[in-house]
Amino acid sequence: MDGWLGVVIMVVLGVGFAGVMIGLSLLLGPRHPTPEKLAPYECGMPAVGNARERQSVKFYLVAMIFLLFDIEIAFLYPWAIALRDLGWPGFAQIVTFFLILSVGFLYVWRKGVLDWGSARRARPVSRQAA
Amino acid sequence: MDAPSIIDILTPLVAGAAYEAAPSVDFATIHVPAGHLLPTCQALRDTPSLRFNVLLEVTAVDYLPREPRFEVVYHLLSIPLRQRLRLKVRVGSLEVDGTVPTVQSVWPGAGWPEREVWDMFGIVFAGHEDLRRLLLPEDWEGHPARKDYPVQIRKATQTYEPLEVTEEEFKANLQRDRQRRQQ
Amino acid sequence: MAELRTETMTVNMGPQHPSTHGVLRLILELDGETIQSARPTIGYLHTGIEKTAEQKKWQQVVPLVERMDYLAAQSNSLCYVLSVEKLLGLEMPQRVKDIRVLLAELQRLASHLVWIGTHAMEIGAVSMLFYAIRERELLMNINELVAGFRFFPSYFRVGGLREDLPRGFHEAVNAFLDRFPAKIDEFEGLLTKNDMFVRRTRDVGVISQEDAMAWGLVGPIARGSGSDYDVRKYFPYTGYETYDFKVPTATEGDVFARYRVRVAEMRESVKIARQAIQRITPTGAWACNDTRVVPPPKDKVYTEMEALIQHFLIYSQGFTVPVGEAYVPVEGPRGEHGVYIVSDGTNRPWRVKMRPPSFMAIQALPRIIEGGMIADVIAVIGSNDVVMGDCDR
Amino acid sequence: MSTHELAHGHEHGLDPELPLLTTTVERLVQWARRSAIWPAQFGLACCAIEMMAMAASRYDIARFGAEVFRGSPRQSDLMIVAGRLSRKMAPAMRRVYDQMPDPKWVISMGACASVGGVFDNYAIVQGVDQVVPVDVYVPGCPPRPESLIYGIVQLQHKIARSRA
Repeated sequence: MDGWLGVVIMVVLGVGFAGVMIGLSLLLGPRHPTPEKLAPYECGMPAVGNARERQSVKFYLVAMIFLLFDIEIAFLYPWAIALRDLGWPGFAQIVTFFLILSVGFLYVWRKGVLDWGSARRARPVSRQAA
Repeated sequence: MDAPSIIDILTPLVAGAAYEAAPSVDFATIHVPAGHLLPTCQALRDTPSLRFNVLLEVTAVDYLPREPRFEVVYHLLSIPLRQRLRLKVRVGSLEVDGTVPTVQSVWPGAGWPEREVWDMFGIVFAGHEDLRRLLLPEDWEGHPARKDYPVQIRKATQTYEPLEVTEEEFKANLQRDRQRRQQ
Repeated sequence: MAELRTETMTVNMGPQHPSTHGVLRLILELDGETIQSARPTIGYLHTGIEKTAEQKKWQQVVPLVERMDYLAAQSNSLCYVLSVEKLLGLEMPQRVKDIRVLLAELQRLASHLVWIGTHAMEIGAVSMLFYAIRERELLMNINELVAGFRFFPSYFRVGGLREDLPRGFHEAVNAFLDRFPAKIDEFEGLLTKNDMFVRRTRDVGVISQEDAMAWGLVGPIARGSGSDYDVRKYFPYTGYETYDFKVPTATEGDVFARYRVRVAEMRESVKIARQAIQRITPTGAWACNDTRVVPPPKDKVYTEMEALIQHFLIYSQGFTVPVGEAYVPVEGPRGEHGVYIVSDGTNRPWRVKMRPPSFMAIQALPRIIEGGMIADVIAVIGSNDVVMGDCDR
Repeated sequence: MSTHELAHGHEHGLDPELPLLTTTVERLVQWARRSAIWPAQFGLACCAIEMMAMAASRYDIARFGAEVFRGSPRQSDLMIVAGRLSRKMAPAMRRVYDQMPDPKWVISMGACASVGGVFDNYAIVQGVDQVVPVDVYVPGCPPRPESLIYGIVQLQHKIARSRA
């Protein structure tokens, strides 16, 4: 239990600092909610429609793939700490783990999920008349 | 190349057009009848000896007491032949809506300058794709650049707009714009 | 896979936006990040300068015209002054022509510096703004030396200049011209070889030369697509034919080509300015000798009676310009400027119309950005070097 | 927009029921507010270029804590109206002003924003105070960066002596 003091201090400091800042501004800040102020900000224009519009499916796909490979990296941290006593069998396990995931990565790459929007080089030259 | 020689080149190309050279201090200036404006511009751009490939500016001048009151002015530039030309079209105060044809088909760059001339002078260009107000708010009455429009108008500053355009209104606007663009 | 019915998202890049170089509003229809269609709305800075100019006397219109394209104030007043002098039929002494060429070129440098500062900042190189504006401050000092005012010097007047050059003008200009080429190399070092900048600007916002001509974009934009049209070479004015300089062009027509054209233009402007400063004598003729238009020097006004009368007449009644119209084009930093003036023989102009290059650039904007990404809109607006004062007038 | 509505456009008052409000806390709050005023990017015309010059290296506004120019009004407390306000832009400006959180201040930079300047015509609002309540008027066309910094310092004095 001895090493935990540092972590506790860090958490207390972090939460405390954030708490004080937000608390002070909630306490001292004036609050005058008017309908104009609460309207969504549209660069100075009247807001049109609501913000929950249908997003393009590309954004959703990229989010999924990021999540997937991010967790893969997350698995590396505990492995990296325990590298010494895991030795070569540990290394073999992580390599197979990586191979499985890189197959997935290759599939995603070939499927064309990662090329974002129209490939820039193949864009049509601007059309003539309006 | 001065005005008379351009007129000599143009008259055979555009049937029945009565051109008239106007006095000018800088470069050739020609009066063109409104009816023959489009074929003239087509000829000016395409004949190898003229080749005015750039339309620099479309503007208008309001000579109020004089009748015909307005003059629509086109500044043309020919880069290959290094020459300039000013076309002037006389528009009477009664023929303001629709006697001057649009030249968008010859130079696509004429769209906005013509919109601005309508916005400022009220001269309607026949066949213009999208003749709306350009520099002034949509609901502005009157055409400020006319000589009979006061310089300063006493009008309360409109600082309040309805907060939100309803969904249907917006979709209707979008649909209207899309149809107008498809025609 | 069946064709997906995609719903386009409409985004409003409205008048109050950090990177629209002023109050331009763009309604973008997006499919994901690709732009389906763009509809610019302008007029948020419409000032009615042309209507106000019709109420002023000929000499009073100079400050108004300068506030149209506020980044190229000198070249605005230059084309107005040249148009009026052509109507009056005045011929300027050679020294006045050289001073006008010098100050117009320095103004081009100042405008290009603001362009490169804001353009690079919007693409991500924020520190470029501070380097560029620091160099521009030296140019503002020269404006202050000449006319006592940083931004709108109003130093060009109908009939010549406002007064003779001050002491220390030559040293300030030479000091700037000696220091500036090294600064351009520094900017190039930061941007031209910077892979991120090149990746953000190469093949972005491509416009062909025919499109540039069809849409009236004569200027750095057309020169970026291969045309070599430059008003200083094609229709020389105020003695430009006596200077030797090249007109830089590029052929790709994308944002990077326009960037290279403008940076090369800065080097050419330094060359012209260097030739001009050597020709200008510290003191000499600063206006033509037409007494109807040019007021007498101040010291004579205090002593002589006719000078006082002439001074009073010019500044109270103004001078009359013969009936007619004129349009003298000038190569401004954004392309061809020109003030089309119509005179009815009185002491007030009948019509003053400025040919706005930014107006044409924004009209052609949808043609350039459609099909591109939303991040490219920022790069294209920066590369078109749009000034809203010039567009809305 | 009647003048009455304009007058109380934005008070800076704290919650009146606050028991622990002493002059030291109030002075501390005002010191915090005036030392880090974040201007919203509201450049309209020529004054905007002088505003950029003021924010750049020679007339550095960072010495007064106001160099962070926020793009959106949500994160800014000061609106510098830099340039001529046209009638078409007035509603947009009022909306951006409304969407700024309290406490907020307005500097009307330049003659065009303050009184319409050289453009007394149909297109320009003759004075921004018809649209938003203005705290400091900075004269000039365009004002030199030093005079704009002087305007911001005057605003800081105004904040220092205003009731929290």
